[in-house]
Amino acid sequence: MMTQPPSSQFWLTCPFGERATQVFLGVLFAALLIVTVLHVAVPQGSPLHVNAYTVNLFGKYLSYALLAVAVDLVWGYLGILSLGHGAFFAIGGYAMGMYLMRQIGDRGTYGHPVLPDFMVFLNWDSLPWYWQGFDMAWFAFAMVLLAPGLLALVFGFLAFRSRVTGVYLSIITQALTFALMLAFFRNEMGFGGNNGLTDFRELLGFNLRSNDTRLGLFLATGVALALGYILCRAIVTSKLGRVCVATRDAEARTRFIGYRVERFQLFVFVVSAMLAGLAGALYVPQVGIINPSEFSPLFSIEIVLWVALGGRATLYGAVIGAMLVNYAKTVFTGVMPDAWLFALGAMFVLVTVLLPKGVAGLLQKQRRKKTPTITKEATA
Amino acid sequence: MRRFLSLGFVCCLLLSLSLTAQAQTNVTPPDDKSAYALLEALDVDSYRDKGEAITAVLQSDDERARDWLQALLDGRLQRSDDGRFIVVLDNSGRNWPVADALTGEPLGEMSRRELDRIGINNALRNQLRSAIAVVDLYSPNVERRRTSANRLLGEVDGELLAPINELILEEDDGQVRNRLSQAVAIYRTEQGEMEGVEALTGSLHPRARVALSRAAHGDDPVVADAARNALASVEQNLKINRGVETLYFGLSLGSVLVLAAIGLAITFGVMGVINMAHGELMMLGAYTTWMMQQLLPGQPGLALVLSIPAGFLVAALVGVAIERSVIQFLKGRPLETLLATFGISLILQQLVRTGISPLNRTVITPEWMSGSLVINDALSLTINRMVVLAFALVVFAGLMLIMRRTRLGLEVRAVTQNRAMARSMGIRATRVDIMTFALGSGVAGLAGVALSQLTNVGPNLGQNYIIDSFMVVVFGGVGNLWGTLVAGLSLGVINQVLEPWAGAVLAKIIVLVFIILFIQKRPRGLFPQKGRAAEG
Amino acid sequence: MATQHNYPSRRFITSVLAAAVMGASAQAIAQEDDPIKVGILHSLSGTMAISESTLKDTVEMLIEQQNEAGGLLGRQLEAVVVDPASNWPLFAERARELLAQHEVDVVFGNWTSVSRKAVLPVFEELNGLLFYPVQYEGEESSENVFYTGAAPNQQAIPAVEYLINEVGIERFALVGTDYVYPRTTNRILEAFLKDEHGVADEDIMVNYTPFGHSDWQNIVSEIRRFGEEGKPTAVVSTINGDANVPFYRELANQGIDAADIPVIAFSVGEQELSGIDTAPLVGHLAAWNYFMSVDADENYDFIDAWIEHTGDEEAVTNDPMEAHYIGFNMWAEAVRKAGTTEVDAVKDAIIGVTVPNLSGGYAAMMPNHHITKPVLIGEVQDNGQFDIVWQTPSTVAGDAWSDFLPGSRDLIADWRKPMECGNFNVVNGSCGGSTAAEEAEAALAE
Amino acid sequence: MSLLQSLRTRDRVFEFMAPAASPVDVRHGPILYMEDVTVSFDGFKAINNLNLTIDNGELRCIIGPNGAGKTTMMDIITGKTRPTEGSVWFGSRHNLLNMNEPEIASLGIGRKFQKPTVFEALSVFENLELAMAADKRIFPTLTARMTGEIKDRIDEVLETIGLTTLRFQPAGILSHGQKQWLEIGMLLMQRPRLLLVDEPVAGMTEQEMERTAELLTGLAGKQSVVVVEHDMGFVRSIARKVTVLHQGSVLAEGSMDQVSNDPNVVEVYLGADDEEAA
Repeated sequence: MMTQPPSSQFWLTCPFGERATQVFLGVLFAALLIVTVLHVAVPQGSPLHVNAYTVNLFGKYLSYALLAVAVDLVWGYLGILSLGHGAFFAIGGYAMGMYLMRQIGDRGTYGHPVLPDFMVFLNWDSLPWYWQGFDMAWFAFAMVLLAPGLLALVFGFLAFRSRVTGVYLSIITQALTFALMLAFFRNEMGFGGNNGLTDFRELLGFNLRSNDTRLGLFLATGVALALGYILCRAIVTSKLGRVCVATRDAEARTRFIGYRVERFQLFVFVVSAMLAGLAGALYVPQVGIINPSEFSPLFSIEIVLWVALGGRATLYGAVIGAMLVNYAKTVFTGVMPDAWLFALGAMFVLVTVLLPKGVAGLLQKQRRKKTPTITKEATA
Repeated sequence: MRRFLSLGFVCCLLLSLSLTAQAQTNVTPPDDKSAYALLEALDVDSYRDKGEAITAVLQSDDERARDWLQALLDGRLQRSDDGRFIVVLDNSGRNWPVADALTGEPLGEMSRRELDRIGINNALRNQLRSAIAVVDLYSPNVERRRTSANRLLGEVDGELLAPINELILEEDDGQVRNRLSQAVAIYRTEQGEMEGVEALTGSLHPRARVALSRAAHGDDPVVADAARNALASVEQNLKINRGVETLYFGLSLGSVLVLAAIGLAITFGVMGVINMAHGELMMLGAYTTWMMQQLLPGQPGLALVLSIPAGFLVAALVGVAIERSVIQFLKGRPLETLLATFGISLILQQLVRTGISPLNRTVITPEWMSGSLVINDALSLTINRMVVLAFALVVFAGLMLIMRRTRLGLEVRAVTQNRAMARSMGIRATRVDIMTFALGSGVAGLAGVALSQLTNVGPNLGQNYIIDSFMVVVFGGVGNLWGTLVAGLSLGVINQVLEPWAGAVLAKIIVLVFIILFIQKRPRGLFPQKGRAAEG
Repeated sequence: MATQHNYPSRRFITSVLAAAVMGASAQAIAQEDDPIKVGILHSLSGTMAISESTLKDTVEMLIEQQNEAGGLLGRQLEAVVVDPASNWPLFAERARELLAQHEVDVVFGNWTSVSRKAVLPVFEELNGLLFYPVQYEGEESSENVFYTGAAPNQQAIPAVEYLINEVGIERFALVGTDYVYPRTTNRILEAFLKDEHGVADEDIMVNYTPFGHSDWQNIVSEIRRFGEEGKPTAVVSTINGDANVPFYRELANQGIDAADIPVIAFSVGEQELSGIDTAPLVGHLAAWNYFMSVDADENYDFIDAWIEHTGDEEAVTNDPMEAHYIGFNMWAEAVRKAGTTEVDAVKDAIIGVTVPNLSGGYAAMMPNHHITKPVLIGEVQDNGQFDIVWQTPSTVAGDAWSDFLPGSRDLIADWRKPMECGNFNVVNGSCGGSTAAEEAEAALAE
Repeated sequence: MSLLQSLRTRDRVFEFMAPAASPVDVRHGPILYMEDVTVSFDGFKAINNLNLTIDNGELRCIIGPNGAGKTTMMDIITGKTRPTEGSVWFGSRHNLLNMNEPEIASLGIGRKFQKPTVFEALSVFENLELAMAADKRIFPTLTARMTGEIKDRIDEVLETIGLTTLRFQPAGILSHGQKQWLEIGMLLMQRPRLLLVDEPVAGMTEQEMERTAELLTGLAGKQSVVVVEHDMGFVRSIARKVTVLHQGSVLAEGSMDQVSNDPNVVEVYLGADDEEAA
């Protein structure tokens, strides 16, 4: 899949050229290293020590960052504003959650050898068919990618084939995630209803309640983010990436020069959905619960906000956005519990009004003068 | 329902009634000692004893009896620390104005600490209601007679039969007469008498049906047959009523959706602004209603009417503020409007939480909007929803007029079609934007006013409707008011038709899936916008 | 050309991360001094703020009072408030922050079951103390959690017994929001009604609705027809929060009167009523372990203190607030007893602690970390208050594991040494789960 | 992707300097037939049983007042609009009515829009690269590499359209005329059998027009070209055969002189000319 590094003349679609990737990966791995060192090497109590809580927190941010990259891929480069990416994230999460539930085995409160607690307690006698196989790691991990991918494939096939565009597309993606949320809230669905899946113990034999596992998950998420980033990079800098941008800016024209736009859209949409699923799978063991609220339309909108805030159509911008917003959230809810929503809301308003190109826009102001990366609103 | 007019009770009742009849001629007011004893008997723990005490009060030919019973029923009959019996005149707040139960003279205010309420439970409540009903049968006031006649359906038993039959003969009000005779018929049917069944044939009243179904399982085969036929004869009729009811439910739900969405249809459809704060504008409308009711205590109706313009203004002004402060800087970037207004919605919500309270506010439903309109014994339509439905249609019609008939509407349409051209023809596009957004926001405010009569008035009010609103607008076709109307109403009906057999959750899911698939078929909604404006 | 743009970006990103690291660890060292830290974990924003924010104020008030009374062990108390924003993963994160960063000695918090489930592993891992003040579905007993709200046997079962014995109800509509508390409660009630009172299947109607359900027309008219079939009927409502207002409004408008079809609710208290025009609801019922209208001096003092604290004449008190009142005093008492705030010591000391409740009686902490409570049935009055029409002769001890669920019939919890087990199986005499598997099959076979 | 489609869209490996091979069968002369085509948008007939035949290698000019259906006609040929009735054949083998835009495009029909549409975020170079005839399925596109030949081919076209100096500028900053040229360039990259050119010289200076004229006439022969234009001067300068459309059907056909002397044409068209120019 990897293409050779695209020759330098294509900096237009990727404002920093390959250097952006190098810088980004450099910073990312540096950060992973710093945190690890500060956590492991620096003794407790020292002001520089990073405790497990913080590591865990960053792990969560990283999984959000991966999700943001996935959204930026479809929105920034393909011009599809998905207000339903939370759904793919959550499905990935549930796939992982189901595996973790099966790992609990008979250590649940009821000590049932096979059934998760909530099933015992709803009086189910056996596992529903769609829970089969999730006791096997390889199967569960495959599902983490396949389940969201399949959903995206079916949904995207219908939508793109019939050329649903702009706002209409956004709203039906929203309808999709909304419907899924309602469905997962139902206890009959067999996903634990509102309580979702929780009380996880082990992942691949590692105890989820040990700090080493947390560090491991944090690093794993970092690596996953790096790989996801490289993959998206490869896509957007390839000729296919340019076809995407072409589609974003002039769909009809792209058709008339012979590209089957709907297939390109479908391909990228599915890839993005799978990345989102992966992000979800990494998120769940770190926060220790997955419940239908991850399907909530407002969450999906928030993801888009991270991307917008970081800078649309620049992958590293998406990462910055996700990091910034969620870190701000953590700080605000801690220091100003009653007023943090004001701060968050104000942040969204100000950034959209003052920094139309997001934070990344700041980083490349001069170049902006010459390069209208986004000339036309995809949803206009 | 159990019989509350037990044999003994009714005997004394009739006695007391005849007495009160005489009492009109020569009144001998009982000394307050005996009256005090009557009331004292009420202040006991066991509800059975209370029941008997109530009977005793009825028997006493004391003309204050009805007032006492009424006060007891409302929980306003209380006892103060010094053992006096008190009628609380108004039990809102922490200190209550009170009057002496016996003399009726006002005793100023007392606090809850000094008072002991004489509690009753639902059983006693029923007994009291029946008792008062029987008393009221003799009341000169027709309304009281009617309510008590209604009350007596299925409550009649042997001892009441004779007096009621008499009353039927004396009664001059038709309604009361036929209610009473129905009540008698129900009793007869339950006794397994043929003429009872005949009299009830064709009646839709649930009590009548209960009586018939009991008779249908009775031992006399002839009567049982007749009863069965009687029940069967109304089946069809009931089905129709059921259908009408569901349709009405659907329309009223639809009307709510339309109200919530129509403002969006303007800001979103006409201006292309994706206003995530729309729900919060509705919330403001609802809070305005609450404010008005606080300003005009005791006149909820008037307050509600006044809050229609008020709600519109408040929301419209906030809308203008939003437009000026944020949206005008996002021309031609509809997506950014989504992001910015989402931020605004967060701010507005938290503003209400910290500024007013995170708790829901009480909005009172005025008399003329509560209860339901009785079409027949099996079908009655709730009035508040009827009002909302009408309101929605009026608002829609108003918007149509503005868009079609006024200068503003013309300019708005011009600007939507071709901004540059409109400008060059001297239309001040900015002004039009402000007006349009104000209009859309104001309508959201109106929706809020209406919603305050149906659901919570709280900080989350907006969030519960914003998604549905977008669905409706998109389903109807962006920029088309008719589309919004049809979409809202039809989605409402579909939902309510599905609900009985699919359940509330599934029904909603099915509707959403339906919308998704529908958009596949018609990528531009129910009524697609024509012309260049639709391209892109 | 591009190089000149790397530096700002690198500097920027690193600085962000650095800031993050600093910020996070700065909080960690900030707290190393005298006051006893009391964590408050209630949502102040989002959908649950409506219920939870008052609980935060309650705990703050209790802390103030304690400090005015000279604090605990000669140390002042200090509240550490965080906002989990009605977001379940955030609850876990915040809980971890309270315990790991702020190193609080005890936490009062949570409302929804899902949030409790989310924080449970955190409290068990970091060995914290959580006082959970809301009535819940039971089926749980954690070493680190103290359940000061009602278990099903302290609310649902007595309520239904009242309906049957005192009101003579024969038909039941079990209406609830579709989540675990109503589901479990209704399953317990169904089993109870059928086994203990021989209620027939067709006399039980069960209906679930989504959260915040606002259109009740169909369901209410269904209930109306269900009640029109001759037998005295009642609705047992486990409808949650926001959905109640439209539900009661619809009841009133469709003319369903408490005298015809009483509704008995398990999650509607004074606070919920304060959002409703109660005039049409007079006579509908609620089952709690405390009502604001309770006639006891402790209660009147509490109410006055509360009104003073909030500065709102209209402010109401409710059952979960009492639960926090009890929980807080129990914790304080246990700390005094143990002479330290050290978690394990407090855990041992608190079992058996008895403190006054607000209804003139006493509440004791049971070995299963549930407490004893009186069960009160109240009828709604037109002033938004409840009139207590019935109450259990004595207090009822909370039962973590319901006797009416096959999975938990033979489970008990006892955190005293030597047993120290949350799910001890009295049949096979081992800790760690029931013979649920067989039980479940057996139940299905029946 | 079904076997059939994959067969249809499969492209040959290109000899870049050679004319694009395409499966079109033109042994019987005409490359495009339109027979009795009618399109109506809710009642209004934009095209009213139109009959049109373009010979292989022909250069045809189509004129007509606004609303005559010129653009709609192009929409039909390129698959954007489906006619209510009639048939459209490309060569004698391909029925265009059951193909979509990309299929038609890859058959070798290129189109230039009335309003120049180029990919503004992409550089001039990239615009041409995307347009170039190549395997346009997903994975080939994903793994496509920039080879010397492709560069040369693109440079050659850049030369022809005189944008060599602007090759790495984003197309967004080009002037109107330059965009027109770029779009024509993109057509050349496609090496289509049939070019549909909608108002190529709108907003061009005199000499730009001349170069366009040369270009188009030069193309004719190996490729068939259909030009829709209002500018009579331009039409006269290139036209061999002219078709006049009016109210969705052919009003007259023939050499420029013939049609311009045709009384109907004079009546409906030339009168409108000035107002057209406005």
